[in-house]
Amino acid sequence: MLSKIVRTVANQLILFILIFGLYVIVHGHLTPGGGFQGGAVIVSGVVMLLVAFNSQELKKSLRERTLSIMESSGALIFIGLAFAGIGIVFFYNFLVGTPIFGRIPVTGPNPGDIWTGGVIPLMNLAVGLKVVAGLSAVVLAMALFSSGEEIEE
Amino acid sequence: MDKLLIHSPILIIVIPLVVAFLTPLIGRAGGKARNVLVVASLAFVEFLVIILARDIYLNGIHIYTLGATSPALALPGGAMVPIRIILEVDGMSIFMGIIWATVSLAAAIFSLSHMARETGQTRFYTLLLLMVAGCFGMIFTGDLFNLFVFLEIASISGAALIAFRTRFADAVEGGFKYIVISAVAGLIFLFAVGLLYGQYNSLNIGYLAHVMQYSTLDKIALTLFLVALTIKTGMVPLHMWYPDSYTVAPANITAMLVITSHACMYAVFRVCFTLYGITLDPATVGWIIVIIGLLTMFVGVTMAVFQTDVMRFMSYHAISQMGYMWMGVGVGLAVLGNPGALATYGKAAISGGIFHILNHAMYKPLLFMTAGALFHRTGTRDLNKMGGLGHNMKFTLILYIIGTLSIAGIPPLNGFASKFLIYESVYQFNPVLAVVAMLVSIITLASFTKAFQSAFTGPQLPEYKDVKEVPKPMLIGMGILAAGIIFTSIFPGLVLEHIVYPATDALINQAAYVNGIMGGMP
Amino acid sequence: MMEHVPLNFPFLAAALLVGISFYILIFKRNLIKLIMGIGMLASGVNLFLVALGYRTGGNAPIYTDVPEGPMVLPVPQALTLTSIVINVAVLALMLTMVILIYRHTGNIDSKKSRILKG
Amino acid sequence: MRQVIGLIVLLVVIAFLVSGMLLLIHPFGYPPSDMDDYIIENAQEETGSNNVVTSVVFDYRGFDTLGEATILFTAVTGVLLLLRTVKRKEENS
Repeated sequence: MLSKIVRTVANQLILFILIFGLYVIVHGHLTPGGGFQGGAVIVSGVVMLLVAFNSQELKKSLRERTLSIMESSGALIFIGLAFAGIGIVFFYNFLVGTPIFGRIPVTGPNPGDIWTGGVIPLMNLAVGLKVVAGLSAVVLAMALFSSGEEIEE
Repeated sequence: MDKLLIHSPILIIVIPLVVAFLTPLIGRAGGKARNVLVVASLAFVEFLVIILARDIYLNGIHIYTLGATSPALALPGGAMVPIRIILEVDGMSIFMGIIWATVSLAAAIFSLSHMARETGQTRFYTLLLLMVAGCFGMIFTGDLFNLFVFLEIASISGAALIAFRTRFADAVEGGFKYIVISAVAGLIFLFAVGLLYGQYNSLNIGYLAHVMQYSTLDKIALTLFLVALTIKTGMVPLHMWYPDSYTVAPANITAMLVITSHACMYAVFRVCFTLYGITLDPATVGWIIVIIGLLTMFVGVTMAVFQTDVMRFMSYHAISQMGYMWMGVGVGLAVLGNPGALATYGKAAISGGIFHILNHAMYKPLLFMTAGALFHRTGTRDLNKMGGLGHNMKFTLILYIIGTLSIAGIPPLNGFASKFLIYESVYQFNPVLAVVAMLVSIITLASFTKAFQSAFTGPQLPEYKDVKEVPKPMLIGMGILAAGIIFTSIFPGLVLEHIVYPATDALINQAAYVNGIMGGMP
Repeated sequence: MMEHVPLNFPFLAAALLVGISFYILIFKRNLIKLIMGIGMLASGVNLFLVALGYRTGGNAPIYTDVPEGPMVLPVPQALTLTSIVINVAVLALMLTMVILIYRHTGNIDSKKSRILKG
Repeated sequence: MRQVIGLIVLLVVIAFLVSGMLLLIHPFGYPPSDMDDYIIENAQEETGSNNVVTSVVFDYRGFDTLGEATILFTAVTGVLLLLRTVKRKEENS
C-alpha cells in the first residue's frame, strides 16, 4: 500500500498501458507484436496496480471467478476459430478473401491496412484476452497466498 | 463416417483440449456434470482411436497437414519442403495411441471416487484432460518442435498433478523434482532441434530423415536427443527423481505418468529408427541402449527388493521393467544394419520389446491403482503397517494377483508372452543378456510375493476390521485394465498380429514414413 | 569454412550461456539459484534459436514500409516466441512449488532432497 | 566424489557445445533457408498479413501456438490448483 501520490499516478498510468497493450494486440498482423506480447504489456499494468494498491482491494475489483471465466472463454474462442475451418482442414485460414478481415494486402512493401489477415487478428484478440486473464490470476493468487489470504477453490 | 476418419488424428488431440477448456465453466455448475463430461469425452476419444487403428491396419499411414487446402497435401505447390505442421500416424503411433486412450480412460474412471473427498477437483480434471491431450500430441505429431511443445504440456500438467496433495511436504518436493527434470530435458531437446534446424532448415521428421547426412553435428544432436528423452523415462544414471515423484502422486496420476514415460520412449524410437534410421551406425547406438537397458533392469529390481513404501516399491519395478523394453528394441536397433540378422531375431526382438510396452502399460497402472485402493482405504502406503486386508477387500485382492502374476511373467498371463519373445531373440544376439533378464524376472517375482504377503495375507489387524471394499468407479477402472490383461493372455496371437507386428514394421520401415511426406501420397 | 570462425560469436555466446547454466544446475544448492540456472539455460537456447535465423544485412520480415534488402528468417522467431512462453509457464510453476516447500519446511536449501543432476 | 563427477560432466558438455558451435555450425549470417524463403514470398497472399512472423505463428505453424496457449492455460490452472487454501471436506479415511 504505497503513498497517495503513487496510487493516483498509478490510476492514471493504467489507462495508457491498457491502450498501448490493446494497440500491440490489435495491430499484431501489421507491426511487430501480437496476442502474447500485448497481453504481457497489459498484465504489467495489472502488476503495477497490485504494487500500488494492496492485494485485498485488487481482489475486490478483479474477482478470481471472472478471471477464470475470461480465460476459459478466450481459450474457447481461439480453439473455435481453429475449428471453424474444419470443413477443409483444422487450422485453415477460412477468412482470407471474405468480407470479414479478408482483404489481401498488395504483395511487397505496403503501408499496411488493418482489414487484412483473415483469422489472424481475431486469434490475436482471443490469445490476448487469455494471456491477460491467466497471468493476472497467477499474479493475484501469488500475492494473496503469500499474504495468507483466502483463495477460493 | 469417413469425414470423421479423415479428421480423426487432429480430433483425438483437440477434443480433450476443448473439454479441458470447458471444464472450469461446467465445474461451476456441479461436480456430477463435470465428471460425466470428462468420462464421456475420453470414451469418445477411445472410439476415435479404435476406428483410426482399424483404418491404419487396413490401408497404411495417415497424414494430416494442418492449415493446408486439403488434409493430405504435405508439399504445397512449388515447394520441395513440407511447410506446415503435419500429423503422421503410422503403426507405431497408433499402437501408443491405443495404450494411452485405454489407460487414461481407466485412470479417469478410477479418479472419480479416489478424488471424491479432495478440494480443487475441477482444476484436477482440467489438468488430467490436458495431460491426455499433451501425450496424444506427442504421439501423433510428425514435427520435432511440436513434439517439444506437447512434451512440455504433459510435463507441466504432470508436475502440477504430482504436487496435488499440497498438505504433504514430500508431494510438493516430488512435483518440484519432476518439473525441474522435465524443464531441463525439454530445453536439451530444443537445443538438439535447433541444431537440426540450423543444418537442414526444416522441422519435419519425414523430410529430415530424407536429407539426413549424419555429419558430426548430427551426432551431437543425436546424443542430446537421447540424453534429453532418456532422462524422462528414468534411465539408470539419472533415475533418482523417478521414485521420489511417482510415489507421492495420487495413484491414478502415477498410472498415467508411467505412460508418459512410455511416450518419451516412443520418441526415442522415433528419433533412432525414423529420423536417423540406417545413417546412424546401428551397432554402437544399439549396444549403448542394450547396456543401459541391462543396467536399468538390474538396478531397478535390486533397489525395489527392500522397499517398504508400496508406491516406491512399484515405481522401482516400473524402472526395471523399462529395462526389458530398452533391451528388446536395443537389440533390434543393433542389428538394423545387416538384414540377415534382422530377419532372424532382430524383428522378433523389437516386437518383443513393443509387446512388452503394451503389457507393461496394462499391468503397471493396474498395480499402481491397487496400491491407490489400499491407500484409499487404509490411509497409509507403508507395507509394514498393512496386513490381512485380503479378508475384506476381495476384488482388490484378485486384481492384485492378476497384476503380480503378469509382471513376474508367469506362463498363463501376458507378461510371460512378451518376456519369452525377448529372451528367445536376445539369446541369439548375446546369451549373457537373456540370462540376466531371466534372473531379474525371478527377483521381481520374489519381491512381489513378499509385498503380497505383507499387504494381503496374515491375520486381520484390529484397526482394519471395518475396512470395506473400494467404491464402484475404482473397481471399474481397475477392471478395464484387468480385462485387457486377460484378453491379451488368452489371445496373444491376435494381439500380436493386429497391433504389435504393424507397429514393428512401421518402426523398421523408414522409407514408408518418408515417402508419406515426400511422396505426397496419402 | 575457416574464415567465418571469428563471426560465430553469437553461437559461442549461446554455448557459454548453456555451459554456465549447467554449472549452476550441477553445483548450486539453493532452489532459487537452481531456478535461475534453468532460466539462464532457457535464454541460452532461445539466443541460439534466434541466432540461427539471422541473414547478414537482413531486416525484420514485416512488409509494412520495409526498406530494401533481404529478410531475416521468420520461423526461428516464431519458435523462440513459443519457447519463451513455455519458460514463463515453467518458471511460474517452479516458483509456486518453492513457495509451498518454504511454507512446509522453512528452508529452501535443497541439501536433504537434492537429486544428482548431471 | 560428487564434485568430481559433476566437474567431468560439465567439461564434457562445454567441450561438446563450443566445438559444435564454433567449428561445425553454418557461418553466422548465411543460414540454409529454402523453407523460409517459401514462407517469406507466399505469406502475404496465403495468410493476408503483412507481419510474416505472425502469419507463421498463427497460420503456418498455428498448431504450435495452440499448444502454447494450452501450456499457458495449464500453468495457470496448475498454479491456482497448488495455491488453493487447504481446507478439506473431511479427513481422507
